[in-house]
Amino acid sequence: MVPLVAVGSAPLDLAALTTAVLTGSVPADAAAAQGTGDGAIASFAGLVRDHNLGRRVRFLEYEAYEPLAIRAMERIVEEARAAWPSARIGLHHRTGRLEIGEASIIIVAASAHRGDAFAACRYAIERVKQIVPIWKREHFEGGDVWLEGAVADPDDTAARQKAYKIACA
Amino acid sequence: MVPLVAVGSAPLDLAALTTAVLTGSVPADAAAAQGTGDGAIASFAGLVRDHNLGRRVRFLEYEAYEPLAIRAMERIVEEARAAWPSARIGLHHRTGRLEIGEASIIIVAASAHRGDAFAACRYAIERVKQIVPIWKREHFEGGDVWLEGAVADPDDTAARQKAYKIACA
Amino acid sequence: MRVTVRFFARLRDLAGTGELVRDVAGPATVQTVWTSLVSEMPSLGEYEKAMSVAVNAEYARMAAPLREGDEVAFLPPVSGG
Amino acid sequence: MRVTVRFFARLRDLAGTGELVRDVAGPATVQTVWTSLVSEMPSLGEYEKAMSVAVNAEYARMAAPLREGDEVAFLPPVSGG
Repeated sequence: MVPLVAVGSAPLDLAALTTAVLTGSVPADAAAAQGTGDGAIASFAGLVRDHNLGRRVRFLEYEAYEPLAIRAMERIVEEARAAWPSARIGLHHRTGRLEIGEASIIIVAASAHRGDAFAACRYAIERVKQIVPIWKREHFEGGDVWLEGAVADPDDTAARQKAYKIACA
Repeated sequence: MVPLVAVGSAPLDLAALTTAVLTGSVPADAAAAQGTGDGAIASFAGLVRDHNLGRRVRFLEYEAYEPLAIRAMERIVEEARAAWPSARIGLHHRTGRLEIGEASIIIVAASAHRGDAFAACRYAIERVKQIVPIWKREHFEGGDVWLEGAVADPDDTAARQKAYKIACA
Repeated sequence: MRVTVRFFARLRDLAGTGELVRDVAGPATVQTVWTSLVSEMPSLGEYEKAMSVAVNAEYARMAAPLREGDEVAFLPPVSGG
Repeated sequence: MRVTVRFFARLRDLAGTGELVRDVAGPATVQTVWTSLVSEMPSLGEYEKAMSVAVNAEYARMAAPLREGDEVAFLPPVSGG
């Protein structure tokens, strides 16, 4: 079975993750949760762009602290379930060298209604950027640089509220 | 080539629509717009649920006034492009008999950044429900009924503003 | 002049057909055709306040003038998505 | 006691390695280890105000106590997605 949360170097597969979210990733869940009450799926994919901050990007390299990244992503799944009980999400993040146009992350949210699906999906990507220990090194024409965003702190309630507000706005 | 806007009875294909949005549906566009500046794809799929308003749904039947539906969907593509110039969307709606769990509509929005992609995607589904001449007949246990939502009026600026506010909130 | 009339969804059920042809005296508007249809099939009348209309597959108003060969469509509230 | 230290992304580049082992006198905290590492590799110091730490692959604070065999990770600001 495809897991709901994964970090690895294989290309990402949105259709497979969607099936996992709709049917439940654990075989025992599948009978109970056929996903037939789901009326909406919202998905997100992050792609490698060919430019950033005026630089021409050649490719990106993603590095993860995998066991902690998995835990942080599982935490995001639980946070989303608490905020939108009818929604279920799955997220996969890729590592290693990614070429222009390839997906670095995919997120799928399923729910009875579209409002919760969109909100849970948006919340998840905002939280990934806040607390998941993954880094990208940008290889551009002329050099390379590690990009740095948020200082990860899962207990920072202000950051969590910010993600929630963006998702629900 | 897969068109950006379509109405028909064939099962919907999110991967194919995504490729069309990323590469441009017209061959002449493909060279100009390789989609390599896109950093985000937001997608939506509407699925047939097994229940509605307390009724056990057996299946749905969608009917469209196809030429006007295509025009209304093309109008939505243009409205989204005007509101989020960096975003491009595609939408396909299915007609005929749909079983539980099947997708009735798919929408894909691509943009440089995720905010615009999410907003354009959400805007499109809200507008579909406002102005696209498509109807669903719900076949439930014990009968069937035509569902009716909005009185379609593309010139209703209040409705359009409402969709925009939901998308940007 | 002769116009084609199209009904969708529940309006189609009420009319008993999705398409019919009517001869109307010109000058006529969408309203002219609708009024004539309601007098013929009174059950359609409930949609007058909650209906959209189209002429030749473009949204139009009840006051829109019609020409020979036009297709006039009467649309209940939509429920796509 | 012996702990494993892990560095990621630019901290790994600055340290010149992703992993090293250090013996520290107990009782020790994450801060103890970090202070020792910065005295050894001063360039790491710039991250003190903008860094997360983890012990045994769980987020932790600088004041977290360490035990024999723990894995301590120093994490620059994240940039996934």
